[in-house]
Amino acid sequence: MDISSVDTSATLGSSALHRVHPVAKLIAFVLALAGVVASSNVLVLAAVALALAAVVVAMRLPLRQVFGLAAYPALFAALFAFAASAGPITAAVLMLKAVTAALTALTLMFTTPYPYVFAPLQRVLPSLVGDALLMTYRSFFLLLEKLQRVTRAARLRAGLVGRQPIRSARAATLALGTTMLYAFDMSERTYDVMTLRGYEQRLHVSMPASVSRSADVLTVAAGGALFATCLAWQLAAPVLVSLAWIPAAAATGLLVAVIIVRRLS
Amino acid sequence: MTDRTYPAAGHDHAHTEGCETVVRVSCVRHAYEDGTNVDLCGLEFTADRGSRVAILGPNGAGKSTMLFHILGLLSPQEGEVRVFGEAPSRDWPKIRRRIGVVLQNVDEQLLAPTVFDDVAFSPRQYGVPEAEVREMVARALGLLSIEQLAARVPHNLSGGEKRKVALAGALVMEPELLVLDEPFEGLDPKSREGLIALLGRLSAERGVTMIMSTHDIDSVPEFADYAYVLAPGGHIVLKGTPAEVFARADIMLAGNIRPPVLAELFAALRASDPDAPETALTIPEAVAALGEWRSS
Amino acid sequence: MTDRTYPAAGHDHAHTEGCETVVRVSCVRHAYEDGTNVDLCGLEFTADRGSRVAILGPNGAGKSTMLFHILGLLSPQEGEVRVFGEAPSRDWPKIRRRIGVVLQNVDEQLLAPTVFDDVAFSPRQYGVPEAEVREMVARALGLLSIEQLAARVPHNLSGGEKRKVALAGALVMEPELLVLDEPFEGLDPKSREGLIALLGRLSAERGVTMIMSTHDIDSVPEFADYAYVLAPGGHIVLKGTPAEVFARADIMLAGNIRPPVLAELFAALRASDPDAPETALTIPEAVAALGEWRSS
Amino acid sequence: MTHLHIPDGVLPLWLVLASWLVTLSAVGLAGHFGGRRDVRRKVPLLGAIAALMLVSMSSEVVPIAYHVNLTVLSGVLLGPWLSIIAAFIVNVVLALVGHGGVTVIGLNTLMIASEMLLGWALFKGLDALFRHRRSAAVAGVATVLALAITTTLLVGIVALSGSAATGRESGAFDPRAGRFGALLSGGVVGNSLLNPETAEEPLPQLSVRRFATMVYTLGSIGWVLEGFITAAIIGFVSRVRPGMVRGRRPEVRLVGDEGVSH
Repeated sequence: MDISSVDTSATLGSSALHRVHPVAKLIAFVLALAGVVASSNVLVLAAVALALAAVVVAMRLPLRQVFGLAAYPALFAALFAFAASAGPITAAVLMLKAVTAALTALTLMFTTPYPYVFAPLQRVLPSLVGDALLMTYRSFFLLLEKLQRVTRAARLRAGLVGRQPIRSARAATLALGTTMLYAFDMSERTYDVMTLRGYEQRLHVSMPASVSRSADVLTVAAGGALFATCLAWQLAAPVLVSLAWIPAAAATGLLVAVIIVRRLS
Repeated sequence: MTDRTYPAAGHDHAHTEGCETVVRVSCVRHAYEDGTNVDLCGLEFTADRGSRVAILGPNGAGKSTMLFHILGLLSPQEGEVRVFGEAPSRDWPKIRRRIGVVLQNVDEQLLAPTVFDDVAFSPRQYGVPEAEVREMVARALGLLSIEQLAARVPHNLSGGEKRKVALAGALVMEPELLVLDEPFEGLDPKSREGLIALLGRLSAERGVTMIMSTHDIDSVPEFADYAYVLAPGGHIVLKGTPAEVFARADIMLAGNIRPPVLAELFAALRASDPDAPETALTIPEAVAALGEWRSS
Repeated sequence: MTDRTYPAAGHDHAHTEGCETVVRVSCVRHAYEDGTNVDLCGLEFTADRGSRVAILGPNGAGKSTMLFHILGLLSPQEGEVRVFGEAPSRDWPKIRRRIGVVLQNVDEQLLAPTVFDDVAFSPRQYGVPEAEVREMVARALGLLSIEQLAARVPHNLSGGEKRKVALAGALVMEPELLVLDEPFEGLDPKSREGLIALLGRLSAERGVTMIMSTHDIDSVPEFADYAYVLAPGGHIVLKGTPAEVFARADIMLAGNIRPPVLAELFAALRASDPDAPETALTIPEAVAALGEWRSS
Repeated sequence: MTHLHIPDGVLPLWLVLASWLVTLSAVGLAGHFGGRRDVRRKVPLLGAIAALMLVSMSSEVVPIAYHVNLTVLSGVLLGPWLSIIAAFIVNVVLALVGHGGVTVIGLNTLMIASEMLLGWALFKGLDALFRHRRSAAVAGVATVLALAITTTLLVGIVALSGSAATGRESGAFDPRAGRFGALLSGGVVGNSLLNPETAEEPLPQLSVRRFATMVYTLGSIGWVLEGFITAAIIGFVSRVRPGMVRGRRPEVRLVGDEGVSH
């Protein structure tokens, strides 16, 4: 799990999707996710996954990281499928659902700095929970860096000895313990700073202004289209099942086109 | 230096009243649980309105303990601390709007998820209307010339940028007192010069009082009007203008504190030749003093 | 300086072979993810056996990048790094026993719950028998005169004490190469002098090679035989003995690097009086040179 | 692996909804009771410990692709109310990077929170029983027990959801019958590729035994590893900062660069 690469892409990237207003992306994300959860047609799910893959490629997001993270839940879905002795198609549906749902979340997270994703959530949560959510993300990077530095020092002091898993684990545990002490001290220092800077109510995140209204509308519409497709095949399955190849083929075509355009440009 | 304390209420940003004492630390003792004792005693510590005061001393001498007492994060077991006439450990909320702070670990002081929101943190907590907040933030970012960072996330800024953001967050309320712990740490030479100039302007034009701890002793004459020297254990061994303080290289060395190179040089010269000139603290002054000494 | 590289295997602590090159960094370029480029180019960097080499430069000039390449923590995208004839980023396990390291933030390098265990960390990781470990630790603690700290918890020590413990941990394996990032940071003058003396002894008596990065330019002549100066961006602009390097105050200023105060003083003196003496880099030398100049 | 990152679309709707309901009420209560006083201290503490859990999850401790979760350790440090909040926060962040589904944040939160709460209770009880003399060993035992119990809880939930656990569409519209599927019975499976008449798969039945065998074998390795690591860290911390594991305010705090404490 690599939260930093997600964050680097979100905060330093500059694709067209990066410039869409966060709220528009959030709405599109919820719509697409609802569609994925509702759908049970393997070809429709594949269509959604391919369409999202086309977006990822078109926006030049880091492919290895996005697809690596998206593939991870397939492991757990496979576990469930195995336990249920599901047939190949049911197993495929289970895994595709898990992967496609993850892909919707990742497309959002790779293009939107976290404060804007968490802010709407923070506003409806109790202040302790919402502020701690934002604080967690801030702290994550400080602690990750600390752990990396401590581990690096351990490595230089022969902490991670090749072919000595027990000694390496011992060193890694000490590094984790040191990081934990730091986390504790850091929270105390943060408390001091909050006192000094007058923390009394909740944290506040100001949303950026919209760059292009039409891009925002287009994004929501795309999310809506994915949702509508999933829903249509669910509600009118007897009629549409035999036509499920259409969205799948369309999405494949889109992905191929995007790849060609990217290669050429 | 008068004994008048600053009236607690109704400050009006009029900075012309001469030398009010904004901060006073009188012989505070602090015993830490592990047995370490810090005795901020010896000479009294005071900071007058509009002055830039440096607290010098080696690591472990009690510089941070002193700052923490001034900020009310520690409360004195003995002795007295007064900031704007109040006891900060008890009445911090009364005076906090008038004080901007940047501590050492700047990373951990950026509380909000974006630079803009972080600089806006204090005014929003104090209930300043949003339109005004935006103006204040723009002004603070402008002072440090970091407007272009507004939308950035703090964790991928460089160390120097983080320090500037923290400073903007401290300046946003236009404080009358700035407390800075090692303010020049991690800045490249150019940013360092810029910051020294900015602090000089704030003190000269707006009468902002500054208390800065530092171990960068050589550059104290560039950025401080007044200096206190702590010896290990917290004892205040010297106070005065940088020139006065550094003329006593002997006391500093005795207290295991390294004096600036020029101060050490002149002290050594005087030891070898009683006619050697008084300590000069900048290169041009030193050249002039040595030239005169040669031709005398 | 010969081009001979040190044989990779079978070192025998015989340090009499003259000037073998222990470390060589040839025009390494490093592009960081955020777009920063560090070009350790210009002049080649080498460190000979038994020499104490200082890497100087302002914050952000690439001192740490250089050290990280030497320690194999970064691998060169272009150019070549050789330590004991090996590429450290690839063959670190082959050479790590011969290298002791103390990085800047000592807090992050103290891993164990007591000072004793911390110093014993490396030998234990290498599987050295416990009886021998005890002897090695006692020796290392003795070198730094911190035997009395053995049972303490490292996290509760002062900054200076922590640095000494980290050094003991780096010296415990009796390394042939010591890499120290800002080794004097946080030390009071007395400890600083002690450390400089210890490092001098290690280099003179045991032929330990040392690479030290520092921004404490004034004291370089006291602890280094050789110095490299990096300008921002990593360009190596000067190399030579401290006297050679600091005679070029002009190049340093052009590279946004502050020369030592004494170098600047003597340059200014010479500018005002052509008879002024050559740059002296330590206080006693300076006193002597100035005395002579006066009586001439 | 000590807990499963349950993905989206695997569990029946009723289970998903019910767990959201329980989780949101628990988080609401925790936000209320946990934030009654001293919020200023709790926000950074929660942030630090939740972040520490995420950091530990994102780094390999033993070079065998196993990551720790530090749930029990965090439970001990945070106490019950803050544990619930930390579990929720951790799962929100995890879900957004694809580790565990977004719709099942509720259920995943309940799993992690119960691990933290159980770990906290077991550690506190056993540690008092042994008069704080065996803190490290106690932490190890508490960890293994807590993880074993919560794994059983997971198996129980899966058993409870029965065949519906794989008939994902429970409660969804069944186009062939023209009605909505029953919430508590087997759902609709419309996985047929092209033709609904020919390519029908039989309704899959989840084998609780098979599921249990898998999670217990895979899981028990994880419990023991996590137990050892938790024990080691608690041992380390109780030597360096005894107050931290006893739930007192840390009496030692670094002030700036001075290495002194108060």
